[in-house]
Amino acid sequence: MSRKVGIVGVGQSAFVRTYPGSIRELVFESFREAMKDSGIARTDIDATVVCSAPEYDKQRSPAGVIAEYLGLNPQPTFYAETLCSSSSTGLRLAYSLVASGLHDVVMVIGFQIMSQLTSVESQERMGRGADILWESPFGTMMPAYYAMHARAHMAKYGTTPEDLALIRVKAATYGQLNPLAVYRKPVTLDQIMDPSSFLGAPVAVPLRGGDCCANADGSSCLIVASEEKARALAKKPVWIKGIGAASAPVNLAGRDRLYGLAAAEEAARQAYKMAGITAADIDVAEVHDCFTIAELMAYENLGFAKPGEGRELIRSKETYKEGRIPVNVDGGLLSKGHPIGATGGSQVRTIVLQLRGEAGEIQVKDPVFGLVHNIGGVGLYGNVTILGLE
Amino acid sequence: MSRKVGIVGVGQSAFVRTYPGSIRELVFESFREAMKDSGIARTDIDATVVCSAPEYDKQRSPAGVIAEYLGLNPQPTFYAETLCSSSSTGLRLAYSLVASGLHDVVMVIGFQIMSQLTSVESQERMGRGADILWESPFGTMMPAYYAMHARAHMAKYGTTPEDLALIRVKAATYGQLNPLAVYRKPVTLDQIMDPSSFLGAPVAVPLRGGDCCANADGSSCLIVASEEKARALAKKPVWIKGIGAASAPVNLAGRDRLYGLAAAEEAARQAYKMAGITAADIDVAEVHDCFTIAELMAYENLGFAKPGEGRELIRSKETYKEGRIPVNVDGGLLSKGHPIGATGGSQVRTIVLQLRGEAGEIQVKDPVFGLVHNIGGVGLYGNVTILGLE
Amino acid sequence: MAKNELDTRFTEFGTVSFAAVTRVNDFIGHLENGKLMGTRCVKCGKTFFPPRAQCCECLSAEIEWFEVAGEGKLVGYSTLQYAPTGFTEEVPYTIALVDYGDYKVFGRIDASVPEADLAVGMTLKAAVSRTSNGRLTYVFKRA
Amino acid sequence: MAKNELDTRFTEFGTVSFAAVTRVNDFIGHLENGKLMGTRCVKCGKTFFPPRAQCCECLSAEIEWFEVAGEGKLVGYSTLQYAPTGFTEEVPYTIALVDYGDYKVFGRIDASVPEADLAVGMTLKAAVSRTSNGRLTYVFKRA
Ligand SMILES: [Zn+2]
Ligand SMILES: [Zn+2]
Repeated sequence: MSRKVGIVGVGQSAFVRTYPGSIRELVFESFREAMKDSGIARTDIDATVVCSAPEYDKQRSPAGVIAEYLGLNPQPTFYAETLCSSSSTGLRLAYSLVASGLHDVVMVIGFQIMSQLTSVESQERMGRGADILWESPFGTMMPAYYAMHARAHMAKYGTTPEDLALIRVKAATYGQLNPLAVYRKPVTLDQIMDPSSFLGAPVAVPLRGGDCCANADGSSCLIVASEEKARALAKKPVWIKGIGAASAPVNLAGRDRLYGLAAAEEAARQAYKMAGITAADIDVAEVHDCFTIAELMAYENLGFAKPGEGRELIRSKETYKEGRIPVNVDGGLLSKGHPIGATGGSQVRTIVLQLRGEAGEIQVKDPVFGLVHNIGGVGLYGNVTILGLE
Repeated sequence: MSRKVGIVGVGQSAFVRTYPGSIRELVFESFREAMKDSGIARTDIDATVVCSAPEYDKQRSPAGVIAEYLGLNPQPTFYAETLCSSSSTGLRLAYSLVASGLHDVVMVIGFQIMSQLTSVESQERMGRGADILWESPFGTMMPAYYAMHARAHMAKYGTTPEDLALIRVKAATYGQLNPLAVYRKPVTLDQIMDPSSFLGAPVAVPLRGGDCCANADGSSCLIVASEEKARALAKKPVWIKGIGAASAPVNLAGRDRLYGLAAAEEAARQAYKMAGITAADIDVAEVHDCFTIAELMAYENLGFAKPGEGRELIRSKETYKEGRIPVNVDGGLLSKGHPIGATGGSQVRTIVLQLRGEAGEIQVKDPVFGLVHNIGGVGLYGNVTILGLE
Repeated sequence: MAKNELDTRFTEFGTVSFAAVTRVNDFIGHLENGKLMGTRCVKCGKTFFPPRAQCCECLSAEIEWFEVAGEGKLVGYSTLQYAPTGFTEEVPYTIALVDYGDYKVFGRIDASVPEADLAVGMTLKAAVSRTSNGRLTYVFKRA
Repeated sequence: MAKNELDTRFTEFGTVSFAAVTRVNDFIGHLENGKLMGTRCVKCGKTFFPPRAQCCECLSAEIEWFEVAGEGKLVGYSTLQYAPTGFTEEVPYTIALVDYGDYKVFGRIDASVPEADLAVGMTLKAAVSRTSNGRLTYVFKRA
């Protein structure tokens, strides 16, 4: 029906606690890598999508200052946002801008600098990320929302805190290998199960420190192109085979269940349908593990495990690199850190490198299809993207 | 090449100084009108694009709460922003989402509530809309930037303050007829030329009160659809014939001229090319008259007048309803007010009503092509959309 | 309506207020009268909690209030050991979702219910209450 | 780098500061030494004002500083009768764009130049200065 769209360049900055520069300078780091990766000229870029979670730094309308800094005028640029899945939304828009014929090459920039706000300013903004009328006045936080999901999952399926801890142990196994990750230390099950340790201390019961990813500063950059351009530009283009998106009510009062994310499930359904494949065809995946429970729910929402059997997958190590369906073998958000707007782009970059066979120490064997699962808010915005070779 | 895309429903709230409700409730007002206008069912809407200028109200990530309120889950929703042209950007994205085949029906919501911030909060945010590193520290404001353009235009072409005042007089002529406008009083040339009057008092020399539009609260809603759906749904679909977008450096230091907006000119070039027509084919236009000088520059950037001859167009009243090229005969931003994110959608609504022959008192005779010119920032984001019958 | 005539009762809701104005400000009046209320569309009968001023189902803006009464079932909950700015003095507290059948209600568990007594599926009832800083809210108590 | 080690000199720039950290913080050091400076890419020679730490032309991050010297031409200007929060005590003041050929500079006209003396096309020169509240800035003066 519409034009085939490929990814021809990927880049990511180091994810760090505190980037010593402005957003435009941080974005440049991943821009440079993506430009060098693609080998294209700046003037080949027809449009730029700039993605972040809003209000974590002080520059309003960042698309303008970033396009200027990267020398991307007079090409159009705009800002797109779905909280933590902003750059997956950006990729979907880039896909549509190319598939529609409006553009041939579109760049997707994701970024976040949270370190320049004071902790109080940052918390105040997080409060206003929920529904400011009906949720924020209760003193809600992301860990607590996900903890409610963990509680519901445990009640329905018998999932245990140990199961969740095993996901963090896996993340740390690979995070140690990722030079761009913010957290590169090993983590043991004992550490997370010990309430007196930093990793075991309760944050929002039943989630502990080790169940939560850390804030970070970082940027990511993707370059997508029409089939014709992709074949001309890229040694080994990676194709967007399926790209699904869905939403759920912000307020949990509008949800029909807490033991899974309906928006993720719906986005996956769309992506599989568009790609013409099933979960069994996925060779490597990046899922949105902002909290350990989020990865566990992803296993089930994406069809890697049947409902309630996600814990079997991690217990049997089937989501390790050598397993049936390797998940987050770059360390995931739990190890890389979560520079909100940059996260989706970083996930896509990992899958692109895997499909090209350029993933180094974490390379899985001959993958053909890879999947990215990127969630905004608490299952508010669900995005699933399937990439493939041919 | 790609699928034809039509507009099948339009809605706008009244533009008011202070809306006595939340953003979701304000958005509902235009949503209801667009739904009734289109006659479609809520479940026909495949995706929603939510547009505003950032940080003028306290709800972060508004797409989520608005989609929930309108009952638009589980369909995808996201936020798009280019300051004052956000809803034109939203329309362009809706076009691409439909033309690419990802969706059949997409809704574009634009809104702004500025009245719930204190004046100090609002000014602080306006300051941060410019480049916070290299412009904001000098104490810049929108009227002053546009005044710099007015000064440059006057120096290059001999344009006078009277010429600018004539544009406000025209706006007020039609604003009186618009029940949704915030400013509905007549304005005379004498008032603007009298420095002791409110309308004549200098704001940023050479611009006076009468040269500036007012803030407002308001919302707009557009429903776009694929050709198949549009023909099935709409009595008289209006088609998106051309849709151009461009950017310019934020900092004026990066611009090659101040007597016109390069991004508007480039966006117009793209839109005319895509539509296969020229400026002479346009029968009615809505241009971004946030300041009188902006409308004058638009005449020239859009090709309605040769460079430097914009003032002839207004002096000869050729942009009045009976003239050669009627511009802003709904009162424009100068009379309607400028609820930033809602403005582009309101402009598109006016042109759609004109093309359908439903514009009432301001109906121009048998228009075939209409144009919308919507600018974000000070010529930072340029958007030109051409609509037509068949 | 001039700015100073705005009905800003909503600022009285919750430990910290983030929003001043909605078209369902009467929610606050009902809380003051000891009632937790949602809205129902007069035209199509759809119920809304949190309350809404307009109905997305049938596009009507004519709503009536109903009381959140009877018992609901606990769907999920979590006790916070850290809290956002403005809430830190209340830690620990427990947020929860309770299912009333036709609608669900998100809020806090009353401090009178120990965390150890909570279990998914148990019955609870909502009651109007005051926050630790004396402002209007509602909580879930033992049914 | 820990948060408290951040180079936040940029907060010293302008009447009101909106941003603390950039990779061209040395701009402030140069202002302190009385010099208004931009950057030039060592690899490809492109000049940047405002200064940049990285070159979008050739992707290099190796830059050197150059002084904004000589005369420029006034491209456009406006005198503000109203001002944003934090600047109201300085009203009226005039913002302007000045063209140096290879680059342009945006800033303020020095208060010593009356508005009536200004005209598009006239020559001006930039000079380091202090704001009315004693902070670092630069202004355009008669050439
Ligand atoms: Zn109803
Ligand atoms: Zn260079």
